[in-house]
Amino acid sequence: MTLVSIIGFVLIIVGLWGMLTQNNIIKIIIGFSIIDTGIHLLIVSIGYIKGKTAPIIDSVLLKTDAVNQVVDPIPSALVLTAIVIGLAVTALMLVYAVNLYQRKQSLDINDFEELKW
Amino acid sequence: MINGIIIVLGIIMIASAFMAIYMRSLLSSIIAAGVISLLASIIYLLLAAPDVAMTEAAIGSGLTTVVFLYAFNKVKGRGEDNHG
Amino acid sequence: MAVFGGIITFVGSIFLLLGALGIVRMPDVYNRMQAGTKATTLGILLFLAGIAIGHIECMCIFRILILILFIIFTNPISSHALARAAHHIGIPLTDKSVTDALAEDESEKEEAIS
Amino acid sequence: MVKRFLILLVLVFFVIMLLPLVSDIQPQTELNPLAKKYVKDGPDELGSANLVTSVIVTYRGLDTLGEVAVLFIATAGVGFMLRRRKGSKTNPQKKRESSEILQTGTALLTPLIFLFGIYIFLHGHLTPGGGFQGGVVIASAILLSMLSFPQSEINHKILNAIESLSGVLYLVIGILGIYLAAGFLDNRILPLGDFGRLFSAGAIPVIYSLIGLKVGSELVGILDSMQRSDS
Repeated sequence: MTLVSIIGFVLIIVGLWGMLTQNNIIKIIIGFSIIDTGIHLLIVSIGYIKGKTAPIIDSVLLKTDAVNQVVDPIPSALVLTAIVIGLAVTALMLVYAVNLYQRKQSLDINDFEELKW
Repeated sequence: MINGIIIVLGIIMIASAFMAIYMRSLLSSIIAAGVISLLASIIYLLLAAPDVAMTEAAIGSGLTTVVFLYAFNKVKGRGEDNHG
Repeated sequence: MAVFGGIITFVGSIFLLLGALGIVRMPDVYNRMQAGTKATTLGILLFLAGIAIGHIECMCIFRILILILFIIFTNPISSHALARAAHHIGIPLTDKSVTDALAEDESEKEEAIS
Repeated sequence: MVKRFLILLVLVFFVIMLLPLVSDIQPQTELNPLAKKYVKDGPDELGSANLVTSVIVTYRGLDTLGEVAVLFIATAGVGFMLRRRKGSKTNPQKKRESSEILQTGTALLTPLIFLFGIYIFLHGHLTPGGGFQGGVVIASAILLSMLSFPQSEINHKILNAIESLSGVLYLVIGILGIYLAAGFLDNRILPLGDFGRLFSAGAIPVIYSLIGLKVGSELVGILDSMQRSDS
């Protein structure tokens, strides 16, 4: 258990708590984006190796000795694409929230009770 | 040294996560959610992932906040109080 | 050379500290914004110049010049836009202020139109 | 009260489920075998100095294709939900004119930020950055000019043309890889060149520029459809 993974874990829990307790739809989406950031921190912390540098081979870092000096590039690549997708999905959710607001003039999740049993 | 910086950043991030959930004003919680992303980009830089740090700084704290603000602008109080 | 650069960097960081102090200390939004912008612009410029002088062997002086140029462009413009928006939504000035030139200017413009 | 209790129960279950996964993350001292292979063979095989780029564009190129597809579908969803109703007027409320300082500054800064975005995605195989970051920087340049000139309109035909053309070219280069090189999205259809130069690493700069244009135009599309308010 590393330091950054603890931060990511706490952010996931806090975001989930916010999503479940809040009533405002935009607050729920904010909770979702907090969970997003927490998961990204968790994934990046898996690839980190203490005391090594970024996986970019320049004049300081030689090609032959790179294996002993760089961190894992795969989690960076995964998180890079996940962040861009996160923006698009957040925008889509916000557009749905705006549409719901235009139907009922309200953002409270308890006002949308068509499917409530 | 790096551990100390990460601890301080983590405490601020968790505090702003609680602020983002429990602030009365919706605008303040949007700004607090942007702060979380900005601090996360510093942590990525400390974890030797500069590509991810660039993306998070540009998207997480820039464009996501702008998209939230556009949506907030469309739903904000028309007559009644919707700031809660 | 390294000592000289270090001194300039230290002066820059003092300006940054004073700017942060001004944000806490000043009475209203506009004063705080002015402290935050003026002091931090000078502070960052001195900080970057100190780094360029202290590490003169790394050939990064041109990049730092470009950075300085960008900060000179963007920092005052963003602060101006923020202050104008704050004035537009009606955040009041502090009691001790004497004139409100932007409000006078806008009312003059409206009179000219009507 | 019952709701609070249920929420707490859900959270406790979630923590119990997630905690073993998180506590398994130990501070590592060595790369795992897959990453070791990528780091050892990547620079000689693909000629890219930034290993993250070689993982995104070539080794995991199919994932990136799927990601671009998800981005396209999300953009299409935003555009569909916010489409302009027939007969509704465009921009009924009058917006406040921005000040002269802001307009001059925007006119100075927008080309520079644009140039910076193009620099980022052209140098994606040498320095940190790449198509996604460059596209985001271009989108923020257009956002700046959208905010300071609120009356202006974006030409949707050019935007759609850039977006679909770069998507099609990306796929065509990917399929060319099957015939001329080892597999789908292989970058060795062009000569690898000298290591560390701008024109090196085969097709990686071309592919990343196409991804940058596509991501940039899609994000501009999202921002533009969120800005136009017809309600």
